[in-house]
Amino acid sequence: MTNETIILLVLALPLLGAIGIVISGRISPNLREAVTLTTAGVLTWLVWSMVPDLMDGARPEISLYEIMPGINIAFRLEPLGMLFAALASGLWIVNSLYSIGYMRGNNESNQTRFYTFFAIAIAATMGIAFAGNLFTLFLYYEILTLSTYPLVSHKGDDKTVRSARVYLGVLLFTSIGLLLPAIIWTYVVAGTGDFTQGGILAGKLQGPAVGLLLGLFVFGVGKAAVMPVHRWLPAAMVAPTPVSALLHAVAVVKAGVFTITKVIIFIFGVDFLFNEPSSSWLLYAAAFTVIAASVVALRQQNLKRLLAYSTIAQLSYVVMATAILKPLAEIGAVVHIVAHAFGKITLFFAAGAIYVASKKTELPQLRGIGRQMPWTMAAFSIGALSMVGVPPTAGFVSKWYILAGAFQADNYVAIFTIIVSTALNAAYFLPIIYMAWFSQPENGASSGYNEAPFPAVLALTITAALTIGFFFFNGPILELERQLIEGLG
Amino acid sequence: MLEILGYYNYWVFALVLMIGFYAVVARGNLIKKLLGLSMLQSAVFLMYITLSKVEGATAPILQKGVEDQIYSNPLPQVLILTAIVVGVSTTALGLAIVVRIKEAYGTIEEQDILKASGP
Amino acid sequence: MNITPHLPALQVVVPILSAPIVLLLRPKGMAWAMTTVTSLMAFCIAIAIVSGVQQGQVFNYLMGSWSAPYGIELSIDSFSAIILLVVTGASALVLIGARRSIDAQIESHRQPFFYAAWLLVLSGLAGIVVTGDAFNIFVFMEISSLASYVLIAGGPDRRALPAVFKYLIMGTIGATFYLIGIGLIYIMTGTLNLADMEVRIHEVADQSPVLLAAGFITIGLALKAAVFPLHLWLPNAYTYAPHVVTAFLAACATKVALYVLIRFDFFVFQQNLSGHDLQFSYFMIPLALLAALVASSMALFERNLKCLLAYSSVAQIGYIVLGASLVTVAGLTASIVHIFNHALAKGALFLAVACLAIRLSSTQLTDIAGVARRMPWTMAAFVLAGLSLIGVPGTAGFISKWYLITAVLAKGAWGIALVFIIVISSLLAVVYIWKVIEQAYFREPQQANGAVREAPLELLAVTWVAVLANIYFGFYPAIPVSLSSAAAELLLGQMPQ
Amino acid sequence: MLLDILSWILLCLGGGFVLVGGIGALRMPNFYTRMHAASLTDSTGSILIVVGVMCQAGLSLATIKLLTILIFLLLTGPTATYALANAALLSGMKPQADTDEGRSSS
Amino acid sequence: MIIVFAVFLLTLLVLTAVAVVRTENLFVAVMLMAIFSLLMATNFFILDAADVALTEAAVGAGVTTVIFLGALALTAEQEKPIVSGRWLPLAVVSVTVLVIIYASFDQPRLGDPGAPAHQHVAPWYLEKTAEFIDIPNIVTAVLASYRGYDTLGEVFVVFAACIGVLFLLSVPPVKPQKSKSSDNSSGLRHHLIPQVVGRLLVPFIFLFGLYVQFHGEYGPGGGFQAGAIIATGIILYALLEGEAAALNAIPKSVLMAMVCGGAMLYGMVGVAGMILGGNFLDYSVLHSDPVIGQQMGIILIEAGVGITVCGALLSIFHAFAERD
Repeated sequence: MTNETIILLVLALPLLGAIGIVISGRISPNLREAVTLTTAGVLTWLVWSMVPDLMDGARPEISLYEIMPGINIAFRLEPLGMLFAALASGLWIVNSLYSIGYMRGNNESNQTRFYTFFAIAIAATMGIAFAGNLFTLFLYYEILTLSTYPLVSHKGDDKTVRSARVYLGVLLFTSIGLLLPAIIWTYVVAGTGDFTQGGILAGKLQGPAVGLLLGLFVFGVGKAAVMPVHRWLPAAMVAPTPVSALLHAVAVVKAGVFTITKVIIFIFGVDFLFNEPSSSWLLYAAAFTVIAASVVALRQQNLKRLLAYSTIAQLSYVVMATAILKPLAEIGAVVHIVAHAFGKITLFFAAGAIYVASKKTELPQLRGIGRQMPWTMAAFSIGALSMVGVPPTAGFVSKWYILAGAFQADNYVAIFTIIVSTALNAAYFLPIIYMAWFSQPENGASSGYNEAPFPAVLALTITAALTIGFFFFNGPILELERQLIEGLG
Repeated sequence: MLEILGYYNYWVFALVLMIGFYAVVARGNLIKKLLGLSMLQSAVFLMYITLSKVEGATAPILQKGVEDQIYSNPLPQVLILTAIVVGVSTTALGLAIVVRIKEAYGTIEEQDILKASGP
Repeated sequence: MNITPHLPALQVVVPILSAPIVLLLRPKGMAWAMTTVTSLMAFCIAIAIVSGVQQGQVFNYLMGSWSAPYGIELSIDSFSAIILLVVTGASALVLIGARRSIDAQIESHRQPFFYAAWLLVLSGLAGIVVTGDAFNIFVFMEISSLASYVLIAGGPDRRALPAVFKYLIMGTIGATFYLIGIGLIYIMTGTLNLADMEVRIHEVADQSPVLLAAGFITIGLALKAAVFPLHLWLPNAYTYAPHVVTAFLAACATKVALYVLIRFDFFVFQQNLSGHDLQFSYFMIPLALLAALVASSMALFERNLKCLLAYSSVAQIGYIVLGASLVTVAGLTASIVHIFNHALAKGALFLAVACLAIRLSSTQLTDIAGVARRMPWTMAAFVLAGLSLIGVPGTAGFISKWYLITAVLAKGAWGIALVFIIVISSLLAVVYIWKVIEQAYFREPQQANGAVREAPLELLAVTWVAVLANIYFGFYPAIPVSLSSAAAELLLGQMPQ
Repeated sequence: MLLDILSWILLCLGGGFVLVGGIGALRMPNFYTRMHAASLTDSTGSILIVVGVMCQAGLSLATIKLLTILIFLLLTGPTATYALANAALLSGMKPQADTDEGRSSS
Repeated sequence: MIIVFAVFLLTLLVLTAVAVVRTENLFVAVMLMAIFSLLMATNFFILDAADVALTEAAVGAGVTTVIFLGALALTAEQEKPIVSGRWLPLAVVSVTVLVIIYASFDQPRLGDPGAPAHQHVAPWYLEKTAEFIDIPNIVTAVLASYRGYDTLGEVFVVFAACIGVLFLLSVPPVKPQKSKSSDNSSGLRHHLIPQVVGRLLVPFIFLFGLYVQFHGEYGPGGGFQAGAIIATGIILYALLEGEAAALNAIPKSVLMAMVCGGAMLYGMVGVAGMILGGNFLDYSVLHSDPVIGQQMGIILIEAGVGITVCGALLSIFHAFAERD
């Protein structure tokens, strides 16, 4: 089985899974769950099977057909895409496991629709990961937006519809409004949109146009939630928790940041941007988002909204890291994608578990919850620590590399932002942990609930273990990154 | 003096065209609009026939006997034969619609119809 | 006698001669059957012609075997081939599903007249596209206009009558202005044949009559094609017409007028008037942008679904005019591709509305509240067609948007401003399509249409064929793109650029 | 030569009659008197003009054609006037006798 | 000298046009429109367009006025005085007039033989008709043979109008049928004189119509004019004898057959040309000797046109007449 056929299989599998889910959904819920899990498992196995070939430098590439002269649907596998695909497929298993527990616990309506669109979203994510040129990336980017819309508007009551409208509005406006012109401008200027090592715009574009094009790209990719276009993320909190987990940790947000990193590395080219004065504004924009989002997160009372704003901050972290334009910082950025995924998904699972078990969503209600739900709160604490960047967790590794990159570029703005944001993270995560474990529940009576349903808790512990495990054996991940970076020189 | 006469036909064409156009645009009554429309078209017929006239020529019907007879241009006349019947057909259809509007709305004044059919 | 040389003539003769036959068919379903068979035959002829054109075969058919400038000559190139495909395809597709919808709206004893008028519209439009003679275009334009007034006035709604009266007045004024334009050109060049006119207009010395002719023809055809300021007849005419008639006319009626406008302007006027291309673009670009913005915003506040889509048609026509007025090969290709793709997208949307309108009492937005649960397939078709209208990748609309933005960007500095306006108006399209989708999926259904069943099978099947065509041409746009770029080269080929 | 003079006289007379008829139609107070004046043009005026033209044309096919036109005019002219008057009477326009005589008799 | 006469008529034309726009009473406006068409016909005759003059008189003045009066009988008689917005259209109109007049200075003067219009296509027709088709009236030759496809389109425009009117007026009138006074339906029953004169005239009108139909090749005439004249004859008969009498003279089904038959005849002549090896509407293949073939073709299609136009105009008249 050559790598090319695997890529096609990986793209087709989730869609087949989606159809399978629709059919089995009619027969019985258990069969549907089984189909979901098996598809996720097979997908992950296929994706992971390509890692060894990639390690020793294989770059499988396949072009399906040509839509317009010079524009074709093509897929090309390189380390960054590989990492993102592996992350997404792996977390899909955990997320399906979790959502079975959550959906059953909360007995949500029309679950088949939920799983089908979930599978389609994963298919779109795979497409984005393996996209060989800007056109294919944009195609799957749009499919991802459209397939997640029914997930966000799952409940269907008036409030969800309004916030789903904000969700879709911002994403569609930015993609059609800014990203499409940017892509077409690249095609017009560079003649091609293929991702090539070292960038295609070097020498073809100079002066302020570079900054403008970069701006179109960064703000065009609404999913990366850089400040002015971040409105959709808190609005998407109305969705059920597994969907928020998908949005924040597994697919949507990661796709946004992944696109920006890929554009910066493979379209602009790191060194081209580095000595281009008009692109330095990106670093300041990202830094501003990090600090502003963290400040807003401080004042949040609702747990899920707090996590949403912390995601916005962490995303701009990654964007800022790539904007430092130094190899070490690039590694830090990519590692942070992985670390943040593990940390944030754990936090969301925990939030979901609390909601399922005790219907609690506001922070003051979490007082003394540690005793009733020890496992959930333990995972929550590990996730929180990873966000802050405390040593035993994954967060520390990525922060370490980003700081090293910042020092290498002696970019004081970046260093200052990292320090301030770490302090802010601590400021809004640690009190929650303290409240959960060490303070008494205010009226002492609400001890009627106990642990969340078993599959949810199982998923929780797996992700928490991953967060810690990543700290110790991050060898293969780093090896992938080194290959990516050595291309940059 | 003859110079002006040469263009007099085109001026009359312009005037009648615009009188017809004014009737269609400014008048509210639907039948008056149709009258204006047929005047508009008649003006165009006048223009075509004016350009078909040749100085000192007769109608394009070949006289057997006379040798050096020059004839005026037959082509615009053919076009106008067709255009007249187009004009009549449009007027007939327009009148049928006006009759139906009268039965549906009870009036053939544009302002009343607009008021009746609401916003 | 092998019929391939006679194809251009057959394309018009077959539908036009079957109109009187249809009129005499009294038994109930016969008129519809005959009309559908005829338009399917016309569609096959069109396909034969298109494949002929693609193999480089040139169709020059001399009517009555009189040589070109003296008799009438039918000439088909790739530009007319693609429009022919749109016209005959739209008619055949809509007719197949139209029987039940027409039975619901028109009494059976009046149906032979209705179907005869339908065939006349089809043959009129095919006649315009096929002919190479200026006055012949006027005659067939009159046939198609008169017959489309009859079709539109067929609806049971009483408001159709004043709407069709306004359409008749503006249509006739447009045709008469076009006639004045041809007259002025005939005075200066002495010929009516388009190809001959293009050659002879070179050495016409004094410019003002030719300029006046250009003015009259452009205004006349703009009236017919509902270009922005002259579009007042379109919204009401399409809203109150019978549902399947709107689907058919929206897909091709205005497109043929645009075809004549583009052919006349690039074939005839670009040669003679030196600065004309600048005049043309300076005059048409603001109109097109205004059309896109104002019409889309008017569509936002529209309560009636068909009226909403009618205004969006005016906006899309603005795009087509914008593409053409860039006066570059890329721009022209973009506008011709958009003619094709918009016909697909808008045809599918109006067919979906026809499916809704059969079951629900009216096409007001309040009526389609919560209808998605009971008519899932219709609404799914509506969503996909809406996405194609917006221009989401993977649909036909995206291809034309891609070409349009590339053409505009290639225009240089102020191209970027144009891009933003295009983008803004396509975002407006997102809003008004989503307004409908939200109404259908999330609102509670009114008690009146509680027990609504799914649309009749054949109309639904036809809608889905249109939607799938949208998606197919979204992924394999080879046919329309190759035809339109060949047409653009042809039209702009002689430009001394 | 004689024919020319004759036709000129006839044409001028005919023209005069038509002129008088026209002025009469304008000046007359009400419908019936005005119609009386107009019918003048219709009958005598047309006869004189057509005969004048026939003299002009001399013996040829055109004269016969002119003759048929004259017969046609003579047939339709008075009938049209009669039909007009009849319709007016039917639709209720009372012929008004002389003003003062009307006063004395009522 | 003729120019002075033309100028007088043209000024009269403009005055009538202004009068039509200004009058409030619609009957007066329609009558003025009839005068306008008659003046237009005379103008055409002065400008050497005999065929067009005949058509304008027969179709423009005759049939249009009848249809307008038919429609007026069903709708209002008095126009409501105009209330708003008079100056803007007036301004637009006057600007356009000035533009057209300005452009007319570059156009060739009336009747100057050097104009390009007379150089290119027209001389060919004048020379070649004698050789190819050998009929004196070139307008009919161009109308029927050289540009036969246009006239086919033309026939189908009339066909479309006839369908349209019948389709629109086949809906039963909404308001209750007013009790019709009997005399109207039975025509001007007790008007003896018009009936006698009418009965005398109608056959001659038919004769003249047929003359115009078959004389088309030699003098001004042809299908359209003949159809219109015959139709006016029957309408006169209908007005005199009452619509019922006219209907049993030529019933509706015959009218429908005439409309469709005429159009099909025209089409079939064209298709016959195609089957016999020539192109569509090629008459020279209809007969061994092409010139006779052309003449045969022209007579056939003129007959087709005449039948269709007569049938269409009559059915339109009946549709309006039976409405009230």
